[in-house]
Amino acid sequence: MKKTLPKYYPLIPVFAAYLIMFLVGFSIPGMWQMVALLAFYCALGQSWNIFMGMTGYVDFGYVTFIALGTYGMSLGITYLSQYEWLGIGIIVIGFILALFLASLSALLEAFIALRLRGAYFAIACIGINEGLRYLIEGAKFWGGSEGLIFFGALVQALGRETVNQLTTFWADFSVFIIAALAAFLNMHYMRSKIGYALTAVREDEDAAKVMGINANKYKTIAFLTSGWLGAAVGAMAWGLKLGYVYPGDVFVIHYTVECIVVVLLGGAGTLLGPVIGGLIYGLSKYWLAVIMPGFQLLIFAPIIIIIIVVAPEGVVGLLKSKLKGTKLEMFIE
Amino acid sequence: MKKNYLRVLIFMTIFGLLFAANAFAAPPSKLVIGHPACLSGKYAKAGEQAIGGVKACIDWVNNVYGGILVGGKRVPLEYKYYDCESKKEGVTSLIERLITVDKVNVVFSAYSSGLTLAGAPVAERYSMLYMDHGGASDRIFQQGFQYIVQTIGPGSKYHVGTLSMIDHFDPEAKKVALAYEDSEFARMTMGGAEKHAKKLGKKIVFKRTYPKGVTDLTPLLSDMKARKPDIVVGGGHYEDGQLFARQMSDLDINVKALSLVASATLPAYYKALGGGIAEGVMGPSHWEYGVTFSPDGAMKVGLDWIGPGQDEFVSLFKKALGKDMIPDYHAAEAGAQVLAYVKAVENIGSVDQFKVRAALGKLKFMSFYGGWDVDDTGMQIGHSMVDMQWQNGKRVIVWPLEAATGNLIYPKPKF
Amino acid sequence: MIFQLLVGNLTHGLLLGGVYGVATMGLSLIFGVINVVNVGHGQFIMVGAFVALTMFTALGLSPVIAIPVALVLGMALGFFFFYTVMRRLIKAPELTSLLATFAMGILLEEIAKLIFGADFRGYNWAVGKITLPITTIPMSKVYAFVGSIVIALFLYFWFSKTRLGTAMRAVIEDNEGARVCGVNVGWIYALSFAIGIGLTVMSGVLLTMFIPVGINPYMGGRYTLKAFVIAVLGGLTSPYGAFFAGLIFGLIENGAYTLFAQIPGVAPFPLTVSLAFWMLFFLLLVKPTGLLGK
Amino acid sequence: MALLKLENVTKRFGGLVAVDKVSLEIQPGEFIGIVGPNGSGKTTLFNVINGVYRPEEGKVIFDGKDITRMPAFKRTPLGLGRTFQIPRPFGSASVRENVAIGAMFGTLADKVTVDNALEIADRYINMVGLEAYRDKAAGTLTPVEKKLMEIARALAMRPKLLLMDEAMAGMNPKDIDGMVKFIKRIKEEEKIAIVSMVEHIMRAVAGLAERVVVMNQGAKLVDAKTEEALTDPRVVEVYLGHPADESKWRSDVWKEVRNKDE
Repeated sequence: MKKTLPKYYPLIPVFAAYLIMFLVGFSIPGMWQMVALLAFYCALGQSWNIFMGMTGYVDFGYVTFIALGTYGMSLGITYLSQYEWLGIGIIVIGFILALFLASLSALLEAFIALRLRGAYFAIACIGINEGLRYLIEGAKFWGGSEGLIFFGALVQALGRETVNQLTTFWADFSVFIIAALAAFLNMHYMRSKIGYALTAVREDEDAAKVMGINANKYKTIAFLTSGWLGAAVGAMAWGLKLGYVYPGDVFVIHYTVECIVVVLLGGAGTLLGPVIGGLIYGLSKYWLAVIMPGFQLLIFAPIIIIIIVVAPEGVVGLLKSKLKGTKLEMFIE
Repeated sequence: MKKNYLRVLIFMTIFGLLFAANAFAAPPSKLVIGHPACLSGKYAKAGEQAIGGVKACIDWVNNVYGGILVGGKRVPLEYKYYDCESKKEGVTSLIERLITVDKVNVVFSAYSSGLTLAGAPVAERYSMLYMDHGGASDRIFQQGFQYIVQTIGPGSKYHVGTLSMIDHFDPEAKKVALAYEDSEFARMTMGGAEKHAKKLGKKIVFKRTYPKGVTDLTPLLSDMKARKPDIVVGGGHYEDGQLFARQMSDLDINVKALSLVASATLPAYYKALGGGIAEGVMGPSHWEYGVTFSPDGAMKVGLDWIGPGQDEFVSLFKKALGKDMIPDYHAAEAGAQVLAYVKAVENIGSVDQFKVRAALGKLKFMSFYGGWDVDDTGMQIGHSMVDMQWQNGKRVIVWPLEAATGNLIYPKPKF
Repeated sequence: MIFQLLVGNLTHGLLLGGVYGVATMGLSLIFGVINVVNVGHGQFIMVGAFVALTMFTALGLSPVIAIPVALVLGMALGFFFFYTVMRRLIKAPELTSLLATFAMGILLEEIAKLIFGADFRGYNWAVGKITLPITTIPMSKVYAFVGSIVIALFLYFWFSKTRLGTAMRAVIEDNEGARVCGVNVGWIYALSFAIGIGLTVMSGVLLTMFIPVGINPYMGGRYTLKAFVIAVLGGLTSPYGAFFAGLIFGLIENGAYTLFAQIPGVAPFPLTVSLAFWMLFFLLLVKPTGLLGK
Repeated sequence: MALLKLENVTKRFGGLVAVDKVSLEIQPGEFIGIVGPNGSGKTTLFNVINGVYRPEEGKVIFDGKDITRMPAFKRTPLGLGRTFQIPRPFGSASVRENVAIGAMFGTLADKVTVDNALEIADRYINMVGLEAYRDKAAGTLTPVEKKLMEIARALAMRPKLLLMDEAMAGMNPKDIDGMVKFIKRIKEEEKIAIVSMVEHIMRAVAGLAERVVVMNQGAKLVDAKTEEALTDPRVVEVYLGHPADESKWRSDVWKEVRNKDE
């Protein structure tokens, strides 16, 4: 009775969800920014989850990557917009810069992760995040606490029409792409040696080493991937889309908590989890803001606590156990 | 080429539907103000005030004024607001909803320069009039936004009047200390204050910023004490302003004048610090309860007048929030912004975004909030600030002299 | 002049450090015993601040009386949260406990906002000042410091001389071992969580004695981050370590500002904050047992 | 040429000398039993061989290569497999995935794809007779099943030398017999060298090992053919007390096993 699950089937519902979101936003007027918000949460959840789901590390300072991504894009545009011949190239360079900054920080975090575990790791990452924020403000580089405001520069370099479309369509669209890419990479990793290696490391690192697994290498791969994706989201959803950056507005731990909420709502360590979690979180946040402005947090906080206590495995976890043994099982991961 | 085609397609779908809705609609039966307000999160306090101010002025327009005259008939104003949680993601999605789903005629920005900037690209994209009553940074208006108009005065003006006033009463007070919060707004204020102080021939003996969310200013203030300033100007937000005066008192730093932006002008300030510390502290304000702008005053300077009188505004504000709360300048700015919109629409008899924006550009008027006038970029230049001082638990306006409700107590009483 | 400034600031730093120490002991105790980082730590401090404020403004009682009241209220809150939430999360991955404590913090904030509104409040407990040649110190700060020392000493004796205290220390040192030796670990968990929260709420009162203004529902977050740094300095699992680390942190915070202020072209205040976090980071890497650890 | 060669290996923990100048040679395909009482340095020796610890002195040479300073994960692909005294399965992963992990990162690491590895895993799962538990999470197995799974995982690495740490601790006599047969079969089929470490169950060693190394207090006491070693008076003295009284030390073993299981 050989039963090999077709490898990438679990991606189907994920991509389907993104496609539906995209189509809804694209065709129904007034929905675009809302689905962009949903995509933002899904993408963050998905990217964070690669990190957490595969290694078991809780990176409480994940927002550092998003912030550095934002800075990469902002620096690129601010300092290169004067070279007219670069055209749209400044965004490409900004994006590369975002990935570069994220790589530096990911390598630093990977370096800590190789030494610290659990709460110690979480706190160390918070330390990096806050340390970096106040260093930018204190040492006054990258615009210091004055931040960078570059919408004007962008308009000058690329023209008003292009910028309008970039900020309100393409920036959001790329978040969709990043979210889908994150899902694909997550799936790909899970199904490749990286996934097996990290499962082993997560369960018993010393035994894994004896099994021939270079734990540090695989952890670093997961960190880098997760960091890059976070930076990409930051570059697009915060940098390009909003046209400004203040250190105090981007190095905010609260966003990491949102990642965690998204992932936990959907199901930690699963592929579909962040999508479901992102949809639930984003939609309820949006509608609560519309229906009962001012009371979101009061409603949210007890709900989060109840979910943690009652269903720590999240929606997808519940779904998985419900569908166990049915034909649909192979689509849920 | 293919890319262009896609772009056109996107435009067609989104704008086509919108445009169709606007073009074939009958003259509007109501005008809607949309607002991604800050009801929770870090700007909740200012957000509540703004909502009260907007509601109060809409109440006045609908029930006292009789509606806006547009297309030959008077139509009511409506107010649609959501909670952005003081966060940038909330702002963008809610503004789009306001524009496309609720079909609002104008969007008011969220509080703070950052959130105002966050919403600007979406408003621009939909060619939607975007009125800023909470983002005081001058830099917002250097980005080439076409649909943004400011009601709040630019940050750089806040302490200019204060310094002029002290110079007027005591030209010998030369040593100025600047200590501001490290926020966009406060830095603007600091820049303006520094420039003006130099112009007045003052000597800057101390100039420092402190981060948002600071819990202890002792080291900074000790340093400041050592420079023996005559005048201290600074502040930034609410709690740091309280902390500032409290710890100056703890360290026995007695100066001739102390003026703090934002926090010092609020009733909560005196309540929190008590008379021993708050007495004599000053604060610049866009508007204070007690400022006497009146239709007569407006006529004297040749400006149109619109809107409720001061006491009327305060009672409408209390009614709107259902609380016995005195409005502060956040409420007044937001309220005055409603009046500016009404005035501009009536001046041209149209609700077309572009035309209204142009009309706002030309508009000059006066309300309970004071003068209103913007430059080409949309930046507010017509509004001047007042300076208030705590005297026996009351806020007394001490500058400009023509608006003053009492005399300046100078030098400030010792802590 | 710089020397004088430095000494003056260090004096203030030392006094504040004592309060910081007590404000962190609860965090360390909870982490030590049930291995949960209380991300909602600062919000419990906020509760304490409101206790002091309400007692002073509504009942006219001095904050000194608010200290035991806050302890009792805090312990009640601790027991409540332990038996409703934390009990189920002790063996769970830290992901869930981090989020649960965070959610508790938000809940407290929003409830405080419902009750007290979002205004920034304060009270004025005027008990005089002492003027030294180097600086001026209000007596309320001195009382807060003395209060901190008393609490720290009390805890020290409680941990070393009483049965329950010893049991709690045993659980911190070696959970399994304590269980084998007949310690009722479940009860120790509950009690430590409650005492941890009680201490934290109580420290909120001490903090308002030090800084009696700016009290509002959202004031807690900034203290959480400070407490993290201090707890790490103290070795994260040790309440005494946390107390001494608090003293050290207070000194560093105030001293570093004065030194950074001598460098032209930088903003000393954010650099001081930054320094604290980099210190945390390197200490975790180099010596996770804390400055005073083995 | 010897497959594994230890030259004067010494490992200290503070003042304690856990392994004291041990030299040892193992030929390809050989089966060696290492016996010694608790604390005699056997597990430390294993940990030195596969890289969990670095020795303070001496050299570890595997397959002609000096691996003394090589990290553990690099040794495995050279052909060093290992099972643990207390099984260490990757609990949340299925039995099949556990064994596949062995195949993926063992000697075939560079050649094997994930799919190949899963196939290899199936083969060894069948060999140890765990087919029925293939998709079960490894953490839910019984201790004996875990042991079997570990052996399958170690075999899937296709090692040249397999280090078995107390493969039979915690088993009842029937299981031990089964295991002995099974290990014999492995040795013949896979043609690998096996070093099996045991504390008590001499009979099992006696039936399997060609050579026995007896350790005491970190040092090598005896290294000889099984027959000779077991009757060596030094061994009797330090280790067994009375060589004939097998039933007594068997019952001691059981006491220990029960304590562990509880």
